[in-house]
Amino acid sequence: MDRRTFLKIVGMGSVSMAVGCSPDPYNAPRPEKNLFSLIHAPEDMVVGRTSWYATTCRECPAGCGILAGNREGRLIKVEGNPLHPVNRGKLCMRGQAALQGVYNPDRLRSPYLKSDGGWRAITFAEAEGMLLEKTAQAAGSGDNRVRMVTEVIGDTLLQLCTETLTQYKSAPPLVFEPLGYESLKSANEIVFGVRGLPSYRMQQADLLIAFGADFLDTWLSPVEYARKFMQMHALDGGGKGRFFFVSPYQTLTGANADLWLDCRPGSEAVVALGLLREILKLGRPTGLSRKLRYQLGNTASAYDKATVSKLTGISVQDFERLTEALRRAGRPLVLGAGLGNGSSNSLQTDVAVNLLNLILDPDLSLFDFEQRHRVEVAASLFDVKETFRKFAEDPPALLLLNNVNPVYAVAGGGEIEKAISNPATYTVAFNSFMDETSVLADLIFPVRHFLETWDEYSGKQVPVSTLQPAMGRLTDSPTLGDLLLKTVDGNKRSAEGYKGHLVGRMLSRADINGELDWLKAVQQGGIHQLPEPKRYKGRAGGPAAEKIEELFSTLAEPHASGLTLAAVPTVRFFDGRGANRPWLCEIPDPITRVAWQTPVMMHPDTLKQQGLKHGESVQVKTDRGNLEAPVYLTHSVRPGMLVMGIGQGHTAYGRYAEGQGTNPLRLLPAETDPRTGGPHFVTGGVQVAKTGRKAKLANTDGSRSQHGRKIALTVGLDSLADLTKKKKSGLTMSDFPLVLPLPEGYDPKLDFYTPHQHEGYRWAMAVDMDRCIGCGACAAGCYAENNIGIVGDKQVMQGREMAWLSVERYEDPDDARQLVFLPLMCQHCDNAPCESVCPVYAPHHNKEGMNNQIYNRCIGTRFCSQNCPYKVRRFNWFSWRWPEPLELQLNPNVTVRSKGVMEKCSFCVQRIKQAHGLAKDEDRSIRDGEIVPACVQTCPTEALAFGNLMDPGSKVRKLAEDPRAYQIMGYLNTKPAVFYLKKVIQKV
Amino acid sequence: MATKYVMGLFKREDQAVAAIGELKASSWPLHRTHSPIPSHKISDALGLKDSRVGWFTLCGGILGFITGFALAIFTSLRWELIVSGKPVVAVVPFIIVGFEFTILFAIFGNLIGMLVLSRLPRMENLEHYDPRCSGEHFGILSSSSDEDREGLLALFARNGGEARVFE
Amino acid sequence: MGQAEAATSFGRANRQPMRSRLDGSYGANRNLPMTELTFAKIDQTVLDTLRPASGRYWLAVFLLALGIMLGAACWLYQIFTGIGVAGMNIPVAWGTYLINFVFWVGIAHSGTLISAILHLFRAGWRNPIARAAETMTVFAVCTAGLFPFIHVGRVWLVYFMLPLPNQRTLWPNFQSPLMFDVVAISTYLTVSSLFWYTGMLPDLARIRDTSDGLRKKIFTTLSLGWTGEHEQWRHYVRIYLFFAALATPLVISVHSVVSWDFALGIVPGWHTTIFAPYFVAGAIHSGLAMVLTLMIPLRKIFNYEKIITMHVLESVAKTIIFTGLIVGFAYGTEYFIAWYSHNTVEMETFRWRAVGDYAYGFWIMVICNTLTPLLFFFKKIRTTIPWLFGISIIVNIGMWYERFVIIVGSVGHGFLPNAWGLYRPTLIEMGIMLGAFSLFFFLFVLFVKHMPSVSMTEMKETVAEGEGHGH
Amino acid sequence: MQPDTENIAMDTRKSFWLLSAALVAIGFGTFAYGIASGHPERAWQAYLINFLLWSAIAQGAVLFSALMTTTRARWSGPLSGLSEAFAGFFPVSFILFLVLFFGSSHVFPWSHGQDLHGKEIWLNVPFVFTRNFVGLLLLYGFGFTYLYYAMLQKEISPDGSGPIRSIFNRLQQNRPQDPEKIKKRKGLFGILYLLAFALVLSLIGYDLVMAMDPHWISTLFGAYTFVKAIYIGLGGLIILAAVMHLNPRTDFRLSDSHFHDIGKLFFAFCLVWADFFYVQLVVIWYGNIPEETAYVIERTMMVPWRYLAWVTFAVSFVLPFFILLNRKIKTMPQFMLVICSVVIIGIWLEHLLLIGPPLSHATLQLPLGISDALISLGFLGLMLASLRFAFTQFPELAHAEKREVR
Repeated sequence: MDRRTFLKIVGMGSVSMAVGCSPDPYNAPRPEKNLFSLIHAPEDMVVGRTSWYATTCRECPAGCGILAGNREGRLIKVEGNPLHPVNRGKLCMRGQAALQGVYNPDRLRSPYLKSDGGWRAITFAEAEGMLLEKTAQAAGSGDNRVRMVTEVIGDTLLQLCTETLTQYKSAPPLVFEPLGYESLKSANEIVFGVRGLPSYRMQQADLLIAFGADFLDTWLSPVEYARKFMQMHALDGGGKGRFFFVSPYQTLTGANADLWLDCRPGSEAVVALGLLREILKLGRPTGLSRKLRYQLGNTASAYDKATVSKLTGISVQDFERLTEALRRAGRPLVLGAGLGNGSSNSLQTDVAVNLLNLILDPDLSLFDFEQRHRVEVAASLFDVKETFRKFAEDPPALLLLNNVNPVYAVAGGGEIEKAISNPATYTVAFNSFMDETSVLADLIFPVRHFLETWDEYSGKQVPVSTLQPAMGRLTDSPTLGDLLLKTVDGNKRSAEGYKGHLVGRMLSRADINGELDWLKAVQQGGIHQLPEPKRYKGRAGGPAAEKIEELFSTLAEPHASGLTLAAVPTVRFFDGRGANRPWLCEIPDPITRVAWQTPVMMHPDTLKQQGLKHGESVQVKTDRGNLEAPVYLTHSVRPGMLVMGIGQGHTAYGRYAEGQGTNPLRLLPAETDPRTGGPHFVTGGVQVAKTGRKAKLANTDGSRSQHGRKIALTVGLDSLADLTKKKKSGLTMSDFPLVLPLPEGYDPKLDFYTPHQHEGYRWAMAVDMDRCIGCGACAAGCYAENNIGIVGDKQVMQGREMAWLSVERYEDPDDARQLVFLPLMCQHCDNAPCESVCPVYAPHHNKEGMNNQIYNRCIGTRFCSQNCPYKVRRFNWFSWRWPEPLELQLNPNVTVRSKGVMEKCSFCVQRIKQAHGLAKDEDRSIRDGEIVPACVQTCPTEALAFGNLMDPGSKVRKLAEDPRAYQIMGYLNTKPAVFYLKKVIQKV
Repeated sequence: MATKYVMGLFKREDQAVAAIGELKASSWPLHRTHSPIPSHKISDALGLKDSRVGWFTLCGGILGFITGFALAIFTSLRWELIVSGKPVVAVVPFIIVGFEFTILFAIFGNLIGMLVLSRLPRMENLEHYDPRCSGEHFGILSSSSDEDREGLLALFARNGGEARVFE
Repeated sequence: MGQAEAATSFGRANRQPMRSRLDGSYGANRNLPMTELTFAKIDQTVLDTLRPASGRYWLAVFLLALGIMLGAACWLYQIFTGIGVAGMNIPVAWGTYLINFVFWVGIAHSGTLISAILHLFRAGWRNPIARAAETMTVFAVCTAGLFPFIHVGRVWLVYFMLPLPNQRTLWPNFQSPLMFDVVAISTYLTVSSLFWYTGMLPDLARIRDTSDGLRKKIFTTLSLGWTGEHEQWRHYVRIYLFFAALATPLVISVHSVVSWDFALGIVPGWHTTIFAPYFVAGAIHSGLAMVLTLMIPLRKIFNYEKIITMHVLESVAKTIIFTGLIVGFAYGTEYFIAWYSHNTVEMETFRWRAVGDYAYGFWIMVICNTLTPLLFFFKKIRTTIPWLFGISIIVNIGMWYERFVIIVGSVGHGFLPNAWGLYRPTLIEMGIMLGAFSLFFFLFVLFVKHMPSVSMTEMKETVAEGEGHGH
Repeated sequence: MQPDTENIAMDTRKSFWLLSAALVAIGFGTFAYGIASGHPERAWQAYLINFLLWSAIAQGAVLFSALMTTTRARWSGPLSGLSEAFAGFFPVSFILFLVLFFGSSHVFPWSHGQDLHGKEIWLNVPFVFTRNFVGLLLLYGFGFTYLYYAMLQKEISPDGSGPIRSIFNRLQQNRPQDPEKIKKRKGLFGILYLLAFALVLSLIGYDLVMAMDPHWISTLFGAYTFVKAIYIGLGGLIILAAVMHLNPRTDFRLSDSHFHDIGKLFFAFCLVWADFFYVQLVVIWYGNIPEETAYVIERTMMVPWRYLAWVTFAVSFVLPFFILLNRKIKTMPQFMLVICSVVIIGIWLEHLLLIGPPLSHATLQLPLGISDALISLGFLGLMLASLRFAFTQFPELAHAEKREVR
């Protein structure tokens, strides 16, 4: 949607919603039983039309801008805010799943008070009374009696917290984030003198080297970096940027690299030093002091090719390819360690990486020190643990926890548990869920979900990005802001409430001046003009040489032998907060295609050496503990490496999280890194033991090999030209030409059937597999838009997942380590085999070429699915359930299917119909790009395009005519309307 | 002067045939013959012509063929839905429908033909009928007035059959 | 007498082609021990079977009824919970329900084959078993007909498949193989039932004439006043001939149609032109086996040894060899062409069939259907009751697995490897399957005790023919 | 017999030989001319078609006898004898096959080094010839052995002249005494012939017809080929029977019912042939997969072949079907004579339809002319001669089969 239409839609939202949802839950009338009643509905609510409210995503600290769609008072869909500089209208699957935070059936409706072991529901009034009383008491009992631990929150709210605590003569709140980037921050401090997290102008780079930084999964701001990465890496004028990934395991990010160097765990620093050595040899001018230069030379000189290769297990050739690329690169950018491999050497890695960047480009033009990632405010894990340990010595009277779950997320957080459950401390958890931490608290005080509140949160320092209630409230819960205001100096400010406070502060900070500004800001989801980028003025001569020397002298030996376990945050669950969102559980992991479970990924060699089989259940042991998990064979990890995803294995946190998968953090050492204070996500000395049990994997894939079939195709960058040269003509799978699902696609020599006309439009989709990073956001968007049922792990094992669109993962025939992601949905064939076999016309061809599925007509013979070569049809084996209040999210424009009915991707026909209506009103034909299916809308890398194939100017038509375009199994003459563009493999 | 029905019952086909011959020559009427099995010898003796039931079958078949195709074509033309890009009126597959209907209606014609021509069901048949005729006896039904009954009985006896007089 | 007799008989026959010369003429029946059989003996043997039944009989009936109950219960549970209680999934969305459907339709075929095709081909040995075979057909079709209902996801809407006028003028899609099924199977059920009933008329009359009381009343109605009058026979023999002549192409078409449920799809392993004849042969194969399975006990219990002679069973056995070979030929051809085509998908499908997850099914199929019947080449074996019975059971099993291999073994391994999947039947499916078998045997057991399970008339004709050739 | 009839018989025999010799001369003259002239491929095309057609007739006709024996059907009567006479063509057909080798470059379009996608293993001239050679050898071997025992069973006199007959008589010296044994052997080789028939004709169908377009496949094609063979085999048999029945000079007479029965069987196979045709068509039509459709579309929907297709269908199915529905017709030899001839011509055209396109692709003109007719006459001559030869060797064949004792 272009900026203008967007503003039109959003324009009517915001303000009146502000009226609609009074900030004060008590003075305002109780929330309606129905989210809206026709008696007093917000005046901007037009029944049957979605009003979009701009706000900001809080599913992770990145802070993407979102538009929340509201239908009849119900929030039914969130999409990216096109104006927002961070995500430019795109969202990841976690952002899509924010809805299931609001509507989560396990969300607490009222405060719970722990009384003799059990929980007692109390009213908010009571709870608030108790809170005030407790704070008063605590404050009375001396200094620092009231302590607060909060997640990363917006500046305004953080200030307010501090203010409040100061008032109680207590230290400011401790900001806790499980993924705190301690090592990166320390490295930045050491090298750039900035203890912060600058953002990167990745899109301007021509070479990208990441030492594990998984910026497509979770690292800092995945949606933003996915976009920027694709800007530099997508095929553009016959060339594309190069990307090397140095890590013992792939992750989604590594899977998108041109070359993945699987170094030994902990040896990333060695590679980086090796590179340093090579670069220094070039003798380019660097901004470094002679001393440092000399000293670096010394340190690095030890790491010649051979040594690097010996220490890291990377072949000399691969290392040379890396150095060669770096030497030739014009605007290289090197990224440090990822979250997952925060190993004992991660600081050295990050420092070496920073030095590399500094040497390669002394004025760091690809760094942005203005736009720093907000997550930098988080305290280091060491501080967190330290704080809690101190609590053991003198327990505070009152401990406030704002939406944090350290008990789950901190490896070996025994002291935390102790502190929280310490009777001497009265713990209040501001949390909407009974998670591992809040169950230990004395009072659970649900605060409002971010989609229901006024606030301000900026993923980066500037610009401001605002939050507004996108719907009426489901519960009576107040916002944290309002609560705090109540406790701060009486009711002076609480009268106008947190919203007032917020506006006031923004005015005082001159973010806005005047009501109009404010409205504009709220309407657009913030103030998005970026300030002029400043040049980096580092301290002359770079960091202090001694520090560097000392640092590298203590480089730990990489884990050479034995098994090493890495626990990595995943694109689905992040640090674990995603685990209670059914969509995130149901959508399988991009690499393993396993849903609902936490398999332990191992290399075939490891399996052989350990005598294990894929899919059997093993015990993974470390000195910290052990757990049982299914083995998953993959080439995406290096031999000797065990990789598990963080996020599952909750003992509390609701029906979808509890008992699903396992939590590898339990196996990690409790100690934090002495230098950075960061956690260790990698640990050596791991044993695996057979259990003899066969674990049934809940995987959605059959075979990951293509068995010599032409399905997920790749083309070498160098052989791109040949594609245009040789036109295919033949009858077999290998040489069948591409045929358009249009009359001209019919060849009287091959088709028994005469071509049929379409009425003005022939909808089609193009999938650029070179742009697809496999993040699965499209799938999540599809689940949200089309009311797709959640079947649970048992049914997934049975092969009954319902995903209309699933990003299939294939291994490249030439190299099993090279994965190819293939978003697969209904191909809307012109000769769809599914149609004619149905005895009741349930699937048939409509006038615009789409393959309709008429649910009311379907009697469930399932012949269509049998005959579908792409197996993209899904059957309702049961009537799937949406536990209260999840059903409120259901899209009223899409039928909810009941048992015994076949369903499949409809190209979001409801959106097409809407566009038809609009075009009819304005008496015009539908414009190209006007219809945006949910998957296309949210794709961070714009791999998907949708449009009218009959319009020669349309994007999709142009893509269909791209020499890379092909149709899956085209030789069956189904004439699919989904075109795939071959992934471009470049040898680096 | 009471005429009574007389049935001659024979254990052997050829006896019956002979008796029929005599009876035809004689003045006594030959009402009908019953037999447990179809016997061409007897039909020869009776000089029956070919059954015309085949025409019913044929008509049924033709009607069925038309019906089958008509149904398929009519129904597909109601909405003209395109499936798998196939023509809306797809002759090749419709042949199957046409065929099945042909058989079905032909059979109906066949059955109706028989019922009509041999006037079934009809319970009056069971008057002047001897149950043994469905067993092992060939029955020949004739009738006679009281005085010349002896002759008729004799005729049956002569051909090795027993006679039954229906009172 | 030889030539002359024959000549005249031909001459006669042509003026009046009657059943009598259509079956068993030219002494095709000479292996039957005519000499021992008389009309009276035949009647007596058959009518004896209608005597009041023993307690053991009713116990059997009761047990079978229980089986049906179980099946019905499972089905109800499935209807209310969802088809998911069965083991099917994507990609294998068709499971035991359709396997059983095809299996029972197959069984249904030999009935008509025996009474119609062999009737045309004048194989005299068909007469003693024709009735039982036709009965088997009718009941098998009924059983088969149930499975589509059990199979569909929304059985309560199954009437959508009937061409019922409605105000939205929504009609079924006559291009769909499943609609071919609807038409073909219903036609087949109608025709075979009528064929069966018409064939029974004279026998019903016989029972009417030999019974009294209620039974007489019932059979009087059933026999429509049949008296064996020549006006009746005259038309009867004609229509019976037409029945046979029409039923034969029907049988072939019906199982061809069933085969097209698969062959018209493009699924590798389904989309092959040989399917129609291959399925017809397979159907007859399984049907004949089932005939043996049924006849052997029947013969024992009802002392039909004189009527259903060893020669009859032997002839069935020989035919089984023949059909077995055809089926084997089809298996071979499929593999050869799959290889010859050098189409990677086809090749993989058939490779997987033989060595993949369902290899056991494949080998059961090959061994039971093609290799085991070859034992019938030995006279010793095909004339020993236990062997006959055993092998007939084995073939039944083999044919069930053939359908398993075709249905599950093909879609499980389709075009896109990412969608490959496996399927295992659940207890519910087993229960329903048990119910179906119970239903079939329930009906059959009821029939044989209350209706003539051997056609007295046709037997008499056979005897008469034997005498006609006077020896 | 009177002497004058004897003479008449003499002359007729002579004239008959002359006739067939003439036919053969014409036929192969034309063929030779065709080879020599500009278009050898046309000559070879006609040759291949006729080889397939006439061999099929012979094989199919003999099958009738074997079938009757195996099914123990007693109604065949004297027909079995006639059908066995067709074995006389076996050696001829075998030689004709060997000759085919010289035209391999013309009759195998795939042998011109086009990409066969790995099918070269199966489709290469030496292998194709060897396996079909062996196949025919087996088929005819079984055929003759079967006939040998059939003859023995007929208990014909050990005298009689003629090369083959004398061989037979010599063999007859050490015949097994027990008639049961003979019957058994006859039965066994009957079955073997049936099996060989199914397999070998499928093989020929795949190799000499289907492989003409090496990229096209149809699993049923083999079965289709041998069903076709039975169809025209019966046709040939009926023609022979009719001719001899109508020919006053033979003492061979057949009852109406025999004509009726064989007529019905012919009718049945007419249906089966049509069924097998439709069965392939519907599957390919419904699938609409180019690998399969291209072949069918070229022949049924493209100029010029589509006309030929319709003619073929009309002549070899529609016509006989509607005519043979009538019972009376079947009992009239003269009618059956015509119908069967028409059908055989129809199948000749059908062969052309299958083989023609790849041999003369991108033509708008049907590759059909007088030369084809003449060449076919040559084969007809061969067939007549071989039949005649068979009867001179074994006059018993022309008599109603002797009924075995019960």
